[in-house]
Parts: sequence; structure tokens; C-alpha cells
Amino acid sequence: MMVYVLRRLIQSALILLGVSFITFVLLYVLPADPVRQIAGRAATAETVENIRQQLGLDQPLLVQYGRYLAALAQGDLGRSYLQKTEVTELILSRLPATLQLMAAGIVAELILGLSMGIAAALMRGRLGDQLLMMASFVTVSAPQFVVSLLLLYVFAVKLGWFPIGGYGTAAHLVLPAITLGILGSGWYSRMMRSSMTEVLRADYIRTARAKGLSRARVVFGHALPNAILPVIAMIGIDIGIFMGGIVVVESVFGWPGIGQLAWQAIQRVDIPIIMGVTLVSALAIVIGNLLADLVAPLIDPRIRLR
Amino acid sequence: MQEVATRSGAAAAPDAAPDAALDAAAEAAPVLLVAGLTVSVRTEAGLKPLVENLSFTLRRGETLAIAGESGSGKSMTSLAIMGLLPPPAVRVTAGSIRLGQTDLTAAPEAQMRHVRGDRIAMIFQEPMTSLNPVLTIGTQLAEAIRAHEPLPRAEARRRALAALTAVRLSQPERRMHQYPHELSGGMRQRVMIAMALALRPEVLIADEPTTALDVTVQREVLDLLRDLQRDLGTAIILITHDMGVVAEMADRVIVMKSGRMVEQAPVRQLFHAPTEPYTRDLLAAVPRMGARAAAAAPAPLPAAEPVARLSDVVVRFPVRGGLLGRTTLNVHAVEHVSFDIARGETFALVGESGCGKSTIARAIVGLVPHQGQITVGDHVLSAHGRDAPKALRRKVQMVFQDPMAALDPRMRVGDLIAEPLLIHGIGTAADRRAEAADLLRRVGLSPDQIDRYPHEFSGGQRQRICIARALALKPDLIIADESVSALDVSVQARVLALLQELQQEMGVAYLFISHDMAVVDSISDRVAVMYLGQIVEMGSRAQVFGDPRHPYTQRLIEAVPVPDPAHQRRPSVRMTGDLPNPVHPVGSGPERVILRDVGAGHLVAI
Amino acid sequence: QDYTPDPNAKAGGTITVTYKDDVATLDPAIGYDWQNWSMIKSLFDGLMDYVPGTTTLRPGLAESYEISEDGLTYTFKLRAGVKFNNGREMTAEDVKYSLDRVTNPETQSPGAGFFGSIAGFENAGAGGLSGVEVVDPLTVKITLSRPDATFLHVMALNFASVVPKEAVDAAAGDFGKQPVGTGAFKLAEWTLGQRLVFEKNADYWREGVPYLDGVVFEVGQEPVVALLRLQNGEVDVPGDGIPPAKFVEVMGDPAQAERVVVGGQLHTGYITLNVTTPPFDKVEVRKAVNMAINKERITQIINGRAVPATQPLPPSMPGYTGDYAGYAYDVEGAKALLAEAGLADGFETDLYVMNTDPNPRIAQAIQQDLAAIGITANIQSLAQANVIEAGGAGTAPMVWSGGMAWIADFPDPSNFYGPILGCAGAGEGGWNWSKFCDEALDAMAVQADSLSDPAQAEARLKMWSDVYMGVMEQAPWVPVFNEERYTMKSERMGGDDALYVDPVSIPVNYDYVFVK
Amino acid sequence: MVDLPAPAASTPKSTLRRLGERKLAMFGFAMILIVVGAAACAPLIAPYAPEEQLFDGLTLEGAPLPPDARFIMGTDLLGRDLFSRMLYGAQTSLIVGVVANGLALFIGTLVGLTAGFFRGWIGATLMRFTDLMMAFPALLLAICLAAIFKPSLWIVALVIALVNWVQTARVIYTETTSLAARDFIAAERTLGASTGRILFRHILPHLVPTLIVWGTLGISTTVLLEATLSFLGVGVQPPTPSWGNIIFENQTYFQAAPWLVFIPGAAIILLALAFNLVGDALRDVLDPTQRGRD
Ligand SMILES: Nc1ncnc2c1ncn2[C@@H]1O[C@H](COP(=O)(O)OP(=O)(O)OP(=O)(O)O)[C@@H](O)[C@H]1O
Ligand SMILES: Nc1ncnc2c1ncn2[C@@H]1O[C@H](COP(=O)(O)OP(=O)(O)OP(=O)(O)O)[C@@H](O)[C@H]1O
Ligand SMILES: [Mg+2]
Ligand SMILES: [Mg+2]
Repeated sequence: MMVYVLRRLIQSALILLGVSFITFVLLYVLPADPVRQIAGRAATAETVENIRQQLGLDQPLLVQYGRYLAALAQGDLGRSYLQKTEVTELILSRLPATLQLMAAGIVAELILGLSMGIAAALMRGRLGDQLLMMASFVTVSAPQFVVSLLLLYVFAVKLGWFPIGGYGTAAHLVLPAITLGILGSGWYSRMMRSSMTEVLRADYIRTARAKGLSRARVVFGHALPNAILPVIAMIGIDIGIFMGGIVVVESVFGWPGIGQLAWQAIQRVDIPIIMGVTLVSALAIVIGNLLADLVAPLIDPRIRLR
Repeated sequence: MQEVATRSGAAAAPDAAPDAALDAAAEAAPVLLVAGLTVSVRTEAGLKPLVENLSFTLRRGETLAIAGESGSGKSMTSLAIMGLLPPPAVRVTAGSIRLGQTDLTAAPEAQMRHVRGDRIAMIFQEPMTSLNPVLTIGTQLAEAIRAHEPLPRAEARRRALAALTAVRLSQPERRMHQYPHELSGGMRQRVMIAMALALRPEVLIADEPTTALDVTVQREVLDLLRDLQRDLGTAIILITHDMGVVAEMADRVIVMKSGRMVEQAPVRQLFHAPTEPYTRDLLAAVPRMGARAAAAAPAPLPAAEPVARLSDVVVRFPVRGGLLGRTTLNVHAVEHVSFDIARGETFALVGESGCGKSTIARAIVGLVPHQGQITVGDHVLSAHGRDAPKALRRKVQMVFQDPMAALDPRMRVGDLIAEPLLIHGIGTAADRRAEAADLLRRVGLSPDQIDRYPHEFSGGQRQRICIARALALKPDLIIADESVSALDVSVQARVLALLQELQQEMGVAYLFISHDMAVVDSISDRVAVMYLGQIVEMGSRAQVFGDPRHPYTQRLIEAVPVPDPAHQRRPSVRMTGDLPNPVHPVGSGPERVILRDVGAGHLVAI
Repeated sequence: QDYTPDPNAKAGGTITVTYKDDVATLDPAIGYDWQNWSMIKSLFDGLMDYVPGTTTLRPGLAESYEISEDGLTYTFKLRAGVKFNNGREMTAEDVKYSLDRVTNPETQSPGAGFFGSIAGFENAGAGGLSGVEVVDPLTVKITLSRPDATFLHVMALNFASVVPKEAVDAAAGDFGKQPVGTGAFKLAEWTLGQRLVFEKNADYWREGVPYLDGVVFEVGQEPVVALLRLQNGEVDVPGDGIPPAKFVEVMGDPAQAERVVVGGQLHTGYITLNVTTPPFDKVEVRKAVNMAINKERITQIINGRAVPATQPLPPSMPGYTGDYAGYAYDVEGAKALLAEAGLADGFETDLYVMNTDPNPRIAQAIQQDLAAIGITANIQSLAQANVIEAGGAGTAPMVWSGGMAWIADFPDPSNFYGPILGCAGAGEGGWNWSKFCDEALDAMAVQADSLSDPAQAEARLKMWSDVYMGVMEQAPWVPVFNEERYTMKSERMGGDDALYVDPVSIPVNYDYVFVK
Repeated sequence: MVDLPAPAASTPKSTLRRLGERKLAMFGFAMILIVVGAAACAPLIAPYAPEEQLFDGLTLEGAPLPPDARFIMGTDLLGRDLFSRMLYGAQTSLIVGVVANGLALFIGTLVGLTAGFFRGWIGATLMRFTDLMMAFPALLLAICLAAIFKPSLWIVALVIALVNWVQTARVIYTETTSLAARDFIAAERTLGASTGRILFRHILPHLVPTLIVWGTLGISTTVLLEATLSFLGVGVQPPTPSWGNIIFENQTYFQAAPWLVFIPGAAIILLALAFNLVGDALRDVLDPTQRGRD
């Protein structure tokens, strides 16, 4: 187990290295000059060159990348070009908020998606099933911004159940998490429906019923742990998709997370921040996948870690 | 560890009911009364009956066997009793099932829940898939108990443990914490029985409880069921197609065919004086040990060039581990096996599950890498498997253990049968189609079924499709891996006859793999007995079955149920130990057995 | 002195202001977005300042100043007893340090260029500016290398704010996060990405101000949501203004419209035409484009939040040529001009635009107008950085300036020329995206700025007016509109309307507004 | 000779007929036809040019007009007829939803299939690469790729495909590994079937249900991704309409002018749903083991 985790961590480090390199190259060839942005409108050509030198942006790509890695090895992600602040500090200050929202969002996504999927599987072929599947399409196709704003408008402004955006208490968390949950639930409900349908046909479910267990025990005690496996693998895949949704939801709900930081940085070509955020999100995805793989054998003892 | 007890011994379960108190009146009282039961399935063409007008009674302490060919509605009957017919298409359309005062066909689901497990328990056909893979054995047992009695968890687990002990599972405490996949098929079936035992039901339905098991394990399970019945007075409905099992276990027998009861009679009467022709056919089809012994003289060892020769073949599966994924353990699936298969002969491999029979078969067709030398015709197989030349592929064909799994469910059978021809570029599309139709006819199927899909055939028919497919290339050797084990006797008999017929016609040799001694006895020329990857005895059929020398061979033969209710079985030794383990650390391995010739080519391990 | 405090003003209260983007920095040498501009103004002071709500200069940390005859030497007398937030008294050394710092290339100040007229600017570095001398603890003398009429405005820029050296050193590069100044407020709390809290500077050297006890800036707030919160009474001023999607609704509701303050601002939205690439190298073509644009329609699209423009300078800027009508909307005339240039069949070109609403919409309106005279303009709607890159590199034939447009740094006509219309900005990477460079006009601009004597102010403005008329003659730009400011405030906010559309402090002048 | 039934060539027809018997599938099929028809005949049906900014398409304050008899879907923020834009937008959205999504599915299937079937170093390399792509923020990649190439509809479609194949690859990989271990594949090997034959004739058909699920869900996600890219200035450039960018342009106006958001939103959902209905039915019809069941 420890050996497995260790091996996976080494693999992850390689993946992160790859991600950093690709990002670096992409940003390098991007048709936008960060120095121009720093130097401001009134700057002379000399000032611009001067700044370029100071930042080492006049060096060849590989030299720049080498320097970046050397600094990275010491935990230094560089300084933001425009905010003149340590990227590490910027990210760390926003990370807790994003992690909180992500955790809550994934939980909401799972609760909604799984319950929809289970309900659909139990009602398979009937009207309720079809309505639920229709709903899953709506959530997958709905524009994130509109859904976020709509929920905010109805539940915070009109009904006043939750604060209108912001961060801090559990009450602030509910609405953005539910929004993320709704937006992501469609995929899960579809997966859950098909895997649940399959599991409900299995012999051991018949055995469980033959023992005289209650319906709830059969569905949740016997079928669910088996049906949830493909869904767990999905969580690993989903974290990447999730990052996209977080940008929008954070901005609508005024949630001080990484998403907003990334969005601004992309608009302004603040390369150190883009690099930092990319690495952090890649790390999140890699860890998410690792966790999903580690959780799977806890649920299904047949799965061995190799 | 082996725990030894004799069958007649008084190793009673802790919760044993007073069997002495069984009085005649109680015995006569029916616990279950089925009258005019009809189970139908809703199809596009309307309601189609699967079970029609079935009536029988079951008394306390009695064993009622339901026998009949596959698809005759045996399982449907038992599911109807449990109220577990697959919704929504299949349901009871007429008749009644009375348990005491309750009519189960009319009982609401909530009431059925109390009946299930508590008053009627069931052991399902498939021990491998009938336990939930993600819950421990202990949990699954304890929850069954708690579903009917409001016991604290610890108490329920204590009862579960007692039940496991009662079914003589080795190391019961450890089993409580294990998961189903860590147990062998026989152990799982015992767990299922333990569940029934713990619940102390009035009626136990056992649906083919031993079909998937080795003969030795089957023996154990049957003994257990008998103990259970004796100790608790449970009435048992035993569903099986194995007439040997019926003869040993049943008090009364119902024979079914296409959903209808053909005959009902006490067991002796049925075996000795069957009234219906169908029953007679059924009994005639049952393979019997030693039936052929007198008929055939010891087969002369053919001098001809062998179609396949294995010398010192070893197959190991590495188990990887550690940081660098190095091999730390090996599964020693096949160890130093050597034998020849002569042109036109039937060579049988027998042995318990997991002893390496299929692995040998796979090595010969090049699906697994091997050490040692395998020669097919005049071609030596490359050791790493896979890339055998096409020409070689034509010489050897394999019929897989599970016909459903071995046919691509999305192809029509015509295409499946013609596919080998297509792959080897033989003939035009029309030729191939005609050839496929011809092959279908040869294996006893109708050519107009050519555009059907595999799932539209019964298990026996599918097996014939596999055989037709193997024949398409006119190979020298066909490997038949448990090709008839899953079939009911009548179909089995037909397939075996087909194989023999084809052999005479085409001169094809068979490598026949089976754990069913009676079948092997009826078809093979020569036999090799395998134990833990090695051959422990080998010789002509007459040598091995008529004069078994190795204790393992003797035990295998002994365990075969005899389809004769009058037969008296000698008390046998019970084994409860763990399965012998073929996994060894790298560098070590099992002790190599040495075969000695005890006369006329009869090789026995010493 | 020059500002009469509101008699109704009350001290006390804290207001909440929201922004979408996080505040980048509060270092006065670096901060250069309109968001931190007003914040820095409230945390720091420079030698010069503006009368609240106007574009009139007044002395700030300088009590008085003297200009030499030749306009090359400025002597500032500092106020005594002004203290930094850290308790130390501000001296002339601090003034020199601050100017040295902002011009030192190491600082990477985007505003360094404004100080180009101070002697020794070219050699600025670790050694400091030779043109800035400390005469005594309360006197600074600044020598210029050339007369500069805008110099007092420059000294009122945020970049000229006075900062204490020990605080800058102590922050070790993070002065932007730990600012120490002499301003009306001091930074009490900054939670990155969430909120900044300004707290009243009780020791402030101006009597009676600020009125507010504090200002809370909440960042990361979507404008639409900020408005909802304002309507709910949680926010006092939405820093990003009224979002377009809500504008009609707000203005249509008298109760809300009443709380909106409208005012001019020193802004012009324009299209640059790259004069170095055909066919925009032909003045007829450029004029034709000028005549083809229906400015009224564009103002309608942005809900009438602007007035059509005729020239680069906005109307409230000194030097604006009031009697100039600009190029009238005239499709036929434009076609005729194109034909004259030999392009009767029109041509195809690219129009670059920044991708935030309403800019792509405006670009599409422009596109339709151009189509009417046969010009096919393909829109390239890109992120800000990409547009700036394309404009600077000269690869963009046309750029719509919205979102990156010129808002004056200080209220002087010269501010609309140098970097964006003069030869200085026309080089590779410069902000003069039309690459327009007319030596004669440049010379005239230099001459105008050397008229630093206040007595010559009139003549100077006339000269600037001529410069811009000269520009319009060659039409490197299409001035489209001058945006108006619409600031919405909560009911409890008090103070003169002018404070809410303060031309130099956007969105509001925090030092003088108060809570009713 | 035995009498053989006519060769199985008649099956496509019967597949279609069976499809025809399913009402929901026919409904979905009809919807797809309508959308394709609308896209193809947009110039004939549309009352206005899609980019025409009508002078009377805005109120005096510059607000868009709600649906009425003349503008049946209302007008947008520039006074253009939304109905006409929806018709033309169908072209873009179909290309993105069908072509880009199809391409992504294709790449994902190819990678997943190859990696799952050929374990060894090919499989390992491909899967590590997939992991890498998965860890890479998709949006950033899309932005960079699109910014490097000059944005055009086909580039956008390509970029979306290059970004979206990853999840499919993962899922297909897992399924292929389990399929490859099934007996009937071993049976094919013993017959000497070539790798290509095993992959395409025997494994691929079993992946169809999964591909249908991912393919239909992918329609909405790719259409919306296209809109996100347009919004960031790296997608289809204005004034070319697409359903996604109509939503994005107008999403802040969803209260002031709900028709600008909900009409294109509904169109995307219906399109995805239509493909799903057809896909589901197709899966059942193509899968012989499902026949007769429900
Ligand atoms: N879910 C179902 N829907 C429709 N028909 C079914 C279903 N399950 C089984 N059948 C059919 O019902 C008939 C009886 O099946 P049943 O399982 O009772 O046979 P069996 O006697 O138990 O056979 P076996 O020995 O193979 O287990 C068969 O013809 C089978 O095809
Ligand atoms: N691919 C594999 N990797 C690891 N171990 C394997 C593999 N295939 C088979 N084994 C192991 O090799 C041993 C022999 O298996 P094999 O399938 O040959 O048994 P068998 O005699 O055919 O049994 P059965 O009667 O159950 O079919 C078993 O212990 C099995 O677990
Ligand atoms: Mg059965
Ligand atoms: Mg086997």
C-alpha cells in the first residue's frame, strides 16, 4: 500500500513536470507580451527592455524553464508580474476557499447525481426515469453563469435564505456548493443509473432479497457499494472538468478562490500566476485520481493496488 | 488443517433441534402446498407460460428433488415460491402456494419479506456470484439473522460464527472477516448453507447447489445438507439435473419437461420403474462409471505420429509487487507436464478446479507463455505465446469452458462459424455461408438458425455452435475444455455422441478436459489425472478407472455420486482444509512428483 | 481653503465598496489601474493635489511652491508636522527618496515616464535623480531639463506620492501589500482576494477630514451581484458601476435612478487606423471611415451612457475645441472618398477589440457601418493582453480602444498626445496603435508644453487645440464617444454629487463623502 | 444442399425498421432533421440576415425587443432578429456538437482502445500521456491552442476535439481492458484473427453503448465549450452566431431579456436530448442481446 502510494507519487511528479513544461511552452509562444503590460502605457523602449532583462524574459526558452524548475524545487513559484507578490502567497491565500468549495461541490454533486441515478434505476423504464434523465440533460447543457445567477437570485435575493455571495460561514457555502452540485450532477446520474441497473440484476441482490432484507437495506447496503465503483473512478476524471465550473461559480458568488485568480491572470498574461495555478490544479487532479484509486479497494476488496 | 468426521458421526450443530422428537404426525403434515401453479412471461406475442399447472406437497423433513432438462422451469418454480420472480415480465398467473395458512402468491411484499429467509430459505444456482463481493461473510450472515430477529449485532455475529462452525468451514473466525472472493466455490456454497442453517427455515430450496463444484466438494456439500435436514427437520426442495445426486439425496422426485410435470414418484420407484418415456430417456442418458469398462479393451498405444507433444511444460504466472513492480511470487499453474496426444485418440485431463487443466489447454493454443517444449504436428510453439503462425492455428482448435462467454454476443452464429474460414481466406462469402450451414447441420442444429444470435440458443446449443466453429478449419486436434460440464444430462449425452461421431468421421483427436469422472470414463481413450499443476497418474482409461493407484485418483472416483438409490456409499473422509495453494515465492516451488510405470504404460506418482 | 466643506457632513460610519477584480497593489509607484488609483489617493499624498470633485490643482503636502523665471526650477515648501502612518514625521528626504524610487528602473514603475522632464532622469538608478535636491528638512528643489507646463500635474500623480524609506525597506518588496503613507486613511486589513479595510487616519493633516471611520472594499464581486446587494442595502457603492444588463432597469425605476450620479469623465473611445499599412495609409480612406461611423447608434447600443465624440480630447478637458464639429456621419460622402482613393469596391480588413461586454457589441456596430461603405472588417475579439500586443506590434489595422481606452492621468491636454498619438509611442510595442507620427505636430506639442508660465496658459491651450485639429486633419483615429460616469450609491451616502463623479478619484472621493 | 435463408444483407433495413417502431427515437430523429434542415435552409427561412442590426430592433434606450409577431424570438442587444440568428447559429453548433465532438470521441476511442488492448509499453505510454492531458487544465490548453492559431470555426472544432478526447479515452481504456480479458477474444486469437479484426469487429461494437452516452452528453458540453472559447476571444468570431455564443453574449441579461438566454439554452438541450433518444434506441436495436427485452 505504502509502496503503491509512493510509486504513484513518483508518477504524479512526472506528470506535473510534463504539465509545467507544456504550459511553459504554450505561454512562451502565446502572442501577448507580459512586459508591455508591466511597463505601462508611457514606458519607453529602454524601460521595456530593462524590465525584460530583469525578469529574465530575454533568455532562451529552455534557460527560462530551467530557472523556473530550480526555483520550483525550493517551493518558489515566482512573483506575479503585475501584483508584484509571491505567487505562493497568492495561491495559498485562496486555496482554502477553493478546496472548501470543491469538497462541498463534489459532495453536492454526488448526493444529487447519485440519488437521481438511483431513483431512475429503481423506476427504470417508467415516466419518473425519463423525467430524471431529461433533468440530467438540462443540468449538463445549462449555462453555468445563468444557473448560478438564477439560484442566487431566487434563494438569496428573493427568499433571503442565504447571504448574497461572500465567504466565511457555512451559510455562504451552501448555495455555491449546490450550484456546482446541480451543474455536475447530470454526468453522475447517468453513470449511476446504468451501473445501478446492472447491479440490481446481479445474483447477490436476489440473495439479499431472499434473506428477507428490507428494500432500503438491499438498495443501499448491497447494491450501492457495488454500483458506486465506476462513479468513483469518474470523480478522478471529473475534478478536471470541475475546475472549469469553479471559475464561474466563484465569480458569481464572490468566492475568493483560485478560479478568480486564474481568470484575471489569463486576461492579463500574468505568467507566473498562470503557471502556479496550472500546477496547483494539476496537482489537485492527480491527487484526486490517486484518492479515487485508493478509495476503490476500500469499497471493493477485490480490487488490488498494483 | 483437516477436521475429520464420519458421515454417521454425531457431530451435531450447536443449535440442533431435537431430531428424536420427530413424530410421524408432524412428518406427514405438509409444510408447503403448491397447487396448479402457473408462471408466465409477458412477451410481444402475449402471455407465455414457463411453468404450467404444477402441483406438489412438501412434508416436514422430506427431500423433494425436481429434475429435468435445462430450461424446464425448475428455477422459475423456486423463484415463484420465494416471490422473487424477475419483475416486471414474469409473474404467477394461476394457482396457489400455501405455506402453513398463508398463500404466498397473494401475500404483499412486506409479508413476503418475513417469509423469506425466516421460513423459506434458498441456496442459489451460482455460488460464485450469489454473495455480495463487497461485504464480509460475517456481515452478510449477521444481517440475515438480524433481519428476522431483533438481536444486538454482537449476538448476531456470534450466531453467524456458530453457523459457520456448523458447516465445518475451517478457521471460521477468520472467515467472518473475509470477502467472498477470498473463498473457493465450495466454501462459498457452505456459507450459503450456513446462512440457511442460521435462519432455521422450515423449507430450504437448493437450486443446483453443487453443479459448479468439484466432485469432492460436491460430496461435502451434499453431506452437509443431509445433516441440516436431520438436525432441524427442514424440508428440502433439491433442484438438480444430476441423476446421481437425485438418487443419493431425494425421498421423492418430480421430473419436469418444458414447464410441465412429467412424472412424480418416490425415488426408488422412479429409478427402477420409470413410467414415462421421457424419464426413461433421461435415465438412459446418465453416464455411469464403469459402464464401458467391459466393452472396450485397453486401447493399444497408437504408434502413429502424435498430433501434439508436450515435454516438461511449465506455466507460471508472475505476481508483481514492490516499488519497481518486480515479480515476488509465482502461481505455479502447470509444473513439468509431459504427454503425447496421438492422431484420432481422445486424451482426457481430469482434476479439481484450479489444478491447471485450462492452463495447459491455453498453452497449447499459444494463449499463455510457457517453458519447456510444445510440439504441434511438426511445429514447435514459441515459448512466449501469442504469435503462433496461422498455419498452426488451423491444426488446433479450442472449445472453451463457457460457451456463452466464448462467442461474441453481437455476431450472428453464421458469421461466427464462418469466421475462421474468413480469417484464413478460404472460399467466397457464399461458400463460407454454405459451409457454415452445413456445419450447423452436422452438429445437429437447423441451418435456418444461421442468422440468429448466440443468446437465442440454449446452453447446449451454444456448445454445439462452438464445436461447429472448431470444426470449420478441419483441425487435427480439438481441445474441449469442460465442454459438457454445464449441460444437462440429455444434452450432454447428445454432445458427447456428436464428438465421438465426428472423431470417427474425420479422425480428429481430442484433448478432453473435465472434472466429471463419469463423463471422462465414457468418452476417453487415455486419461491423465492432475493435482496442483502436476500429473499424478496417467494411463489408458481402463488402467486409471479400473485400477486407480494414486490416492487422489481413488478419492475422485469415490466421490462420484452413483445414479442408483439402492447404492450404499461407504462412509467417506471429510476434508475441510483450505485449498492447496499453487502460489510460491520466487525461487521455491512445489515438490516435483516422479511418475513410475506400473505396467503397460500406466504411470503413477510415487 | 479652495474647497468649502459640506455643512451637513457628519463624521463616522463605514461604507462598503465592491469590485470584481482583486486589488493588484497599493504601492503608489506601481498601482496603475483605475481601481487602485483612488485607493492609493486616500492612503498617500503627493506634493500637489486636486480640489475634490474638480480638476483644479491645489497644494498637497507642499504648503507652497515657487517656480523660477525660466520655468526650470520648482521649489516646494513642505507642511510641518505631517506624520506617516508609522508615526514618523515626513521630511524633504522622503520626497527625494520617493521620486528617486519611482524613477529607478529597478522599481519597474509604469509611471516612471511621467518624470522625464526632471533633470537627470536619463541616468536615474540607484544613485537617484540629480534634479531633486533637499534644501532643508522642509524644502525640496526640483530642477527640470526642459520647461514642462504639466509638471505640477505630474506632482499630483499617484506616482509622485511620498513614501517612507524605512517602511519600503521593511516590507522587502511587498510594500504594495503593506503600504504606509500620509493619507486620510490607512490600511487596516487585507485578506487577499476577499476584502481590504481602510481605517480613518485620526492624525490626518487636513482638518476635519476624512468623515468616514472606514471603507471596506470587497473584491471578487460580479457587477450584477454587486448591484443586487446594493438593492438589498448591503453595499454602498458598486465600484464597477451599473452593469449594462441592469442599466435600463435601474434608470427606469425613479427610486433607483435618483441615487445615480451622472458626470463627465476624461475619457475618449476611439478607433485607431494603422497609417503605416495600406489602405489606411491613404488619408481619404481614413476620412471615409470617420464619416462612415454612426456614433449616435453606438451610443444607443450602450444605453446612451456616452456622448458622440468629435476629436481626441473629451469636452471637459481644457484645450477642447468647442466649435469643431468633427466628421459628420455621411455614408455617401464616405463612399465618394473611398472611390477617390481608388477603392470604390471597398476592401477587407481586421478590427481588433477586447473581449469584454460591451466592446464586441460596439465592434459589431462599427463593422456594420463599415459594411455600408463596402469595407469588410473581420472582428478579432481577444483578451486585453492580446489586443495590446497586436496594437503595439502594428499588426492590427484597426483597433477599437474600449476597455483599454484612454482615461486621462491628469486633466491636461498633453496627456492625450505623447504615448498615443506622438512619435514616441509609434515604435514597436508602443501604445500609439495607429503608428501615427507627424514631426511637425510633435514639435508643436513640445513647444506648447514648454509654455509653463501660468500667464501663458491661454496660449498653450490654443496651441494644443491646434495640435489636435492637426491630428483630425489627418484622421489617424475615429473618435467615437466620450463615456459618461454613472455612479450609483446607497441611500445613506451623503456629500456633493461632484464627489461621486470626481474626475481623478474613481468611483468616489473617499476623503470627503460621508454617511448621512 | 440445404435451403438457406437469404443472407443477412437485409439487416440494415430491419435495423431501420426497428428504429422506426420506437416513437421516442423517431421524435428525436425528427428533431435532428429539423435542426439540420434549419441549418441548411437558413438563408431561405431566415427573415433577416443574421448580422443585420435593425434600426428598429432596439428601443430608444437601447434595450432589445421581446418576441412579438414580427420578431418571433425577439431581438438581441444589437437589434438583430434572434430567430434568424438561431437558424444560422444551428450551422455552427451542429459543426461543433457533431464534428468536434465526433472527432473527440474518435481520438478518445482510438487512444483508449489501443492502450487497453496493447498493454505493454504502447499502452503505458498512451495512458501516461492521457493522464498528463487529464491533469492539464483543459480550458487553458484550449485558450492557448486557439490563440496560437488564428481562430476560425474549423480550428475551434479541432481544438475542442484535442481537448475533449481525454475522458473518453480513459473510459474506453477501462472497458477495453476488461473486454480484452473475455473468453471470446481469446477464442478469436486461437482462430488466428488479426489484431485489426479483433479490435474493430469484436471489441469496438461492445463499446457502442458507452460511446453513445459520452457522445450525447458531449454534444452540450462541446457546444458550451465553443461558447466559452468565443467569449474568451479564441472561438468563432462575432458576428457569426452560434447557440453557445448567443447565450454567452447575453447571459448577464437573463432577467432583462430572458428570451436571449433561454431560447438558445433550450435549443442546445433539445439537440442533445434528440441525439440521446436516437442513440439510446440505436444502442438497443444494435445490441442483439437486448432484443425483446425492455
Ligand atoms: N427473465 C426471464 N424472462 C423471460 N423468460 C425467462 C426469464 N428467465 C428465464 N426464462 C425462461 O424460462 C424458462 C424456464 O427457466 P428456468 O430458469 O426455470 O429453467 P431451469 O429449469 O432452472 O433450467 P437450468 O437447469 O438451465 O437452470 C426458460 O425457457 C427460460 O428461457
Ligand atoms: N492469468 C493468470 N494469472 C494468474 N494466475 C492464473 C492465471 N490463469 C490461471 N491462473 C491460476 O493458475 C491455476 C490453474 O488455473 P486453471 O484455470 O488452469 O485451472 P483449471 O484446472 O482449469 O480449473 P477449473 O476446473 O476451475 O477450470 C489456478 O490457481 C489459477 O488461479
Ligand atoms: Mg435453473
Ligand atoms: Mg478450467
